[in-house]
Amino acid sequence: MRYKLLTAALAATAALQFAGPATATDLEVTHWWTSGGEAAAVAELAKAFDATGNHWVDGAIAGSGGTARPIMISRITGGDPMGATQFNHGRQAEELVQAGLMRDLTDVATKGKWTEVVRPKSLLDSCTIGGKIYCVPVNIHSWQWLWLSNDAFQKAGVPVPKDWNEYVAAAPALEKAGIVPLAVGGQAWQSSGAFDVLLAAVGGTDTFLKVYKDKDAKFAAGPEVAKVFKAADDARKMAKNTNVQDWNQATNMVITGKAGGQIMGDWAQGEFQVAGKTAGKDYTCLPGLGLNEVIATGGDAFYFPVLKDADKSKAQEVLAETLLDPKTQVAFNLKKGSLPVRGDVDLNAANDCMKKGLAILAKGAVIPWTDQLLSQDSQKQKEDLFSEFFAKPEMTVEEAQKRFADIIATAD
Amino acid sequence: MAEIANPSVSIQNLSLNYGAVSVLQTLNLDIAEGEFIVLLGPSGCGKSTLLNCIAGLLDISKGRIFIKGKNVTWEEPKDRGIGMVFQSYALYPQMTVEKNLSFGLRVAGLPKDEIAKRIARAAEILQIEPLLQRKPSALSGGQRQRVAIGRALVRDVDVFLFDEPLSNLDAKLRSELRVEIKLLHRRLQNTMIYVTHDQIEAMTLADRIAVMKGGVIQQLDAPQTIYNRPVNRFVAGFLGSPAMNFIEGQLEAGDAAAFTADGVSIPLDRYEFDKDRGSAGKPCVFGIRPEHVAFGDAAKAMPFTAESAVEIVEPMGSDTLVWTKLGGRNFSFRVEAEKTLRTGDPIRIGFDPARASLFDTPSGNRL
Amino acid sequence: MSDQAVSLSAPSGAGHADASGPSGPKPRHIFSRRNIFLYGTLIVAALYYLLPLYVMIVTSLKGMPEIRLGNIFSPPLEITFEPWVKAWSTACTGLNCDGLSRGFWNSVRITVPSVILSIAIASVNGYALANWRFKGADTFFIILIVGAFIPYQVMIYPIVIILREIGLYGSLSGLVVVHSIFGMPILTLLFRNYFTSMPEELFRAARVDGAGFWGIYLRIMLPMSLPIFVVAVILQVTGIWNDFLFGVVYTRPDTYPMTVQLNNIVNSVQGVKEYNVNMAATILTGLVPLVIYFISGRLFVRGIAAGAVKG
Amino acid sequence: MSKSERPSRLFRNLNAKVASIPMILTALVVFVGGTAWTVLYSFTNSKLLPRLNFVGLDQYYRLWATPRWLISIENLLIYGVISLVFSLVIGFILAALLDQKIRFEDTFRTIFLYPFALSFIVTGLVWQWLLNPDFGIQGVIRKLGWTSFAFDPLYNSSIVIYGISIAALWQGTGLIMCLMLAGLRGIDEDIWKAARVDGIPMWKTYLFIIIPMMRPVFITTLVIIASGIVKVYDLVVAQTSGGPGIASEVPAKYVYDYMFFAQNLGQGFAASTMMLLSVMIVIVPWAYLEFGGRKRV
Repeated sequence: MRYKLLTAALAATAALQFAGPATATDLEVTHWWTSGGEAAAVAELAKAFDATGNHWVDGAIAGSGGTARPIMISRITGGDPMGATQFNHGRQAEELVQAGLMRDLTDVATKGKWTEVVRPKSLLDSCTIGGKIYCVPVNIHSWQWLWLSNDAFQKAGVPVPKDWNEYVAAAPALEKAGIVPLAVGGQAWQSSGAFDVLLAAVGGTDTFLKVYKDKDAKFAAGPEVAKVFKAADDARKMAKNTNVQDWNQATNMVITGKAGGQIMGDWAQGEFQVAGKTAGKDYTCLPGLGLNEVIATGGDAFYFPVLKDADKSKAQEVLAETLLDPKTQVAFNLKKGSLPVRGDVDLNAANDCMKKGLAILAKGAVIPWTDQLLSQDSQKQKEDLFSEFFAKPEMTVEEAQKRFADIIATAD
Repeated sequence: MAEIANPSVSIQNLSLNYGAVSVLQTLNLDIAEGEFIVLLGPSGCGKSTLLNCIAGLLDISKGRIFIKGKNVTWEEPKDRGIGMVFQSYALYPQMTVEKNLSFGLRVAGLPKDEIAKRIARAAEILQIEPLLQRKPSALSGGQRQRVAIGRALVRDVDVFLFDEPLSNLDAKLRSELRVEIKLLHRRLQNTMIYVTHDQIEAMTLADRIAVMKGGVIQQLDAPQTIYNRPVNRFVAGFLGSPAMNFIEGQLEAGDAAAFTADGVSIPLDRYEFDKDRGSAGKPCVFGIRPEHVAFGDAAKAMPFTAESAVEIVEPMGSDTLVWTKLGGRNFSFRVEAEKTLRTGDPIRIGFDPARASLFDTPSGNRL
Repeated sequence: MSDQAVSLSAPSGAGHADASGPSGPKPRHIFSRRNIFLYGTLIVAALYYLLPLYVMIVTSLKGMPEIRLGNIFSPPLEITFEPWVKAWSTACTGLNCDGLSRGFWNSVRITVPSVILSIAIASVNGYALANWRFKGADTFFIILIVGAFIPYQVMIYPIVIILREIGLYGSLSGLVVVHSIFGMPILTLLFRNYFTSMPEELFRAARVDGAGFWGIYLRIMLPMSLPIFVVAVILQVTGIWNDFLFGVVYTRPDTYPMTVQLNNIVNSVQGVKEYNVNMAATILTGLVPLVIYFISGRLFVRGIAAGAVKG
Repeated sequence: MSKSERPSRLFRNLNAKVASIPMILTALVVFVGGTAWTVLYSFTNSKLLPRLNFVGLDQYYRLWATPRWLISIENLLIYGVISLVFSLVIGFILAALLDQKIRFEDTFRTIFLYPFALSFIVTGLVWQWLLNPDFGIQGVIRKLGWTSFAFDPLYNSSIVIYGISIAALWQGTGLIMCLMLAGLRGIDEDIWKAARVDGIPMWKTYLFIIIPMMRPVFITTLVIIASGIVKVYDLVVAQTSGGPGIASEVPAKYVYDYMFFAQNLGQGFAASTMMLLSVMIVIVPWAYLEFGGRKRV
């Protein structure tokens, strides 16, 4: 142990002393990917970056974006920026860009012909502010998946459902077998996200857009959305016995057959993979809850704060290129369970579910996601509402819908 | 009050206020070189406050303080040429006696041999040589106070300030140390200002006593004067144990001035009035000390005699205090310890009004 | 006194009757109602306080299968130290798999200077407030006390700006300054109370002896303040060692204190939550303050009794 | 004479003033400055970065219309009352028991005090676990045969705040006990003797004589408990993350969440201003009475 510490200390000193040469530059990258599948995916990025002769200094901050983001923002505004940082692309980093704290990557993008390779185009659009490109999208994440445990349904003696409605119908059987029908983790973003998925799946693409893109409060209070709230009410009843907080614990309930299913993004797939489960055999995935097969083009992106150090700035460029390298894209996304942002990569290794996603993507059944449509502020209000709704059976559907419409009315 | 030509300590128009509360009021006090002054008064009278002002431990609101002719009003305590002894000894607990004594000298940066010389002298004077290497916690109360005095001694200063130095000691030690302080004063011939609420200390030690009340000096005089001719009722009552007897009444009209109260009439022809005797019927208080009251046969010779009965007998050892009634008031007097009196015994008492004090009732001032 | 009693009662012979009455020391019953109530209450309370520690220790010594099956209060069937090893040296956060070991030394590097600086500042403050009051001093003190009620979260942004302006952002010194700032209110209160409770005559004697502000502080007050310094050290070590918010916001990953790594390990759920590793990591993180408490608990109470609580 | 002018006010007591510079800077720059900054920006619509786009009281209107804020306030009140009352009562009772010249005092005291050495994060995690209905206390008791036993405060919206209080008391009462014990030790033995001779029952002595005499201890204790109450955050995050739903949200968490999760600094600042305001209303007059009096010069 002591030896290990000593070497670490030596290495640190060495790094300090020889940070000069352009060949090997340490670049600190902060992110909040710390779950099993996520960490494995980050390792791929680090490996690729280290292969360029630079060094990836990992700045993982556990506990989701909420813990990590203030740290990142504080450091950038505090004058101690990291080399690169993860953000959900979309509106989160807008202001940092406007304040001139983020690096313009247009040159790198032009060199790498990003506009041609990145698909769908909307991804790069969210990175573009004032005609300049400020971030590197690394994956496409879609929320609209229902993950079902084949074991659980077998145990309950009902066939694995093919869409949400069948699933709701099967819930009593699951319950009888001592299985929690639907796993929804206690964290607020999970219940909120589940509702958004229901809105897109049960309500349909138009409903979804009308509410979140057009922010039509009257519509949000109307009968179309009421239907969605009815579905959310079902979900709430099905989920009432989930006693976990983290999303991957909820996923784990599905993996182990303690829960029938979970509405969660495609990142859940990484967990199934780490657990050695096979899509189709052990579990089933239903994009768009089997009702409306669409995929949202949310996802993660890396931003590069403006740095004074020339070597580090150069290393940033290298990292930006590396992130979009086809090989890196494949390796990373396979581990992460998300879809690559390049259309020109070979994804034969992709599994069943991923292929479904790719097919939908190819069809162009793509919708923008709430990250792009709503400010974090409105998102948070929505999270508060749905977290309360899911936890409080006394809250009526009508009351929830009214409050939802209020949020939409003031949303930006 | 006699002007002192070259006062050692001179306080001029000193006032101290805490917000609206006035603690010391336009106070003047001149202390002669080598004089032993005692500030006497009940707690809260401002005597310790005055001492702390002289020491420079309190900032004053108005006025000036001179020590040895130098205006020290704004000087730091260390620069005033004073040494101070505190009631709680205030020895530094973590230092040995020697270090306690030398602390101030070390702070001042005196050479080592000079420090050693002074400590040796102080230790010799106070007979604390064997204690030098001890910590204060290993000393008795009397020893501690000696060390505290020693700490003032080594400073080699002109003015010593004592802040109730004996109050924390038991009666026996107190009287011992009292004598020692007196001897110390005789030997050193320094100016000493001594705060106490104990009248015995004041009477025995002082060249002059300043009796204080409410931030004002009531009377400043030699102990005997203060004892025998108190300027007001407060001073009269505060000094003397057992306390002076007071009888409330009024001045009698008529040619032979007399004091009457509740069936008693005391002739005042032998009384030395301070000022104008005032009008007849003036309400006033007659005071006589218990030791000035004669009893039995001796009473017959007195200008004033009265018959009464014994109420309570308090044997004090050296003498006995007897309580009776005079003019409707409790009245005490001293008799020799050998006299055996019992409650109810009829007695005759008498005194010479020349030794009494008469005070104006509304103002309390001496008549 | 007793002789008198004997001589009074002896002639009448009534003393014999008294012989059967109470005599000698009052008998004490170990199982008196008072004792049963007293120790009973204490033991019940002790159980409440010990239960979580017991569960933590027991769980940290179990393997995962046993945890999943068994009950949390049962002692481990098979004792394993693997969770401890893992927590200390191999648990992962993202790509870093060196457990808490790195954070331990970071915490030491953060805690030691922070404790020293914050106590130095607060003790001087307390001393100035108790013995050298100047106009306005009370106002500043009241601001400090009110400051003790400000949630730290509110201050994150202003502190970022202040640290940025003085060029300490992201450095260890910056964090030390932050800890000193937020430790100041309560510590200043403690020191002020302590110094106020010291005999004022001591302070006056030292002034007559010619010692100034620093002379009295260093040579008279400090040597007498051991008890309160013990209290301050204990409070600060605990507070700073356990700090999470400042540690995570004002440092970089390579200087993260142990608590941040604990959070990372505990929240980096990789598949199933490894409760045994979490518990081991939790105990390891709490070990330093715990040891300090176990060693100096007695001094702690004495220190508080020595004046910290006197108004 | 030697000095003809009174020395300037500013330079009197100069060393003390120099020594107090860190305190003065902290008080003025950090606490007053930071607070003023926060209040100023609470009137803006700052999102991710602070900007001076004033929107008047909009943030405050929104704040008081937000159910989560109202729940937070309510929770803080409940939590505050419970913490205050039970910390003082339990702390005092334990201290009084330990003060009975008992055996193993050191052991008991250490047992009561050790949780204070642990952070709120640790406390939250442990109690989250102990109160987990599946394998915590409820689960164990059910396994023992009492299957209807229900004790799941962390998963029951209506009592979750009490579940948090249990953990908070576990962590905090030890220190309070220590303070109280120290206070009790500072009471003159003669008081006890007098009460015993007068035949006053022990509980009455405590209630009417000892406790009033311990006023300074109670004040220090109150400052410590109350500042902890207002700031409660880590514990809630570690134990429930505000859940179930938003049933255990607290104001400090609202502030943090809106500043950093929702990236609505203006809203976060408005909430923190409300917190500060209520703290000030209570604390400032009291602090002036308590500490402002010139007890010494």
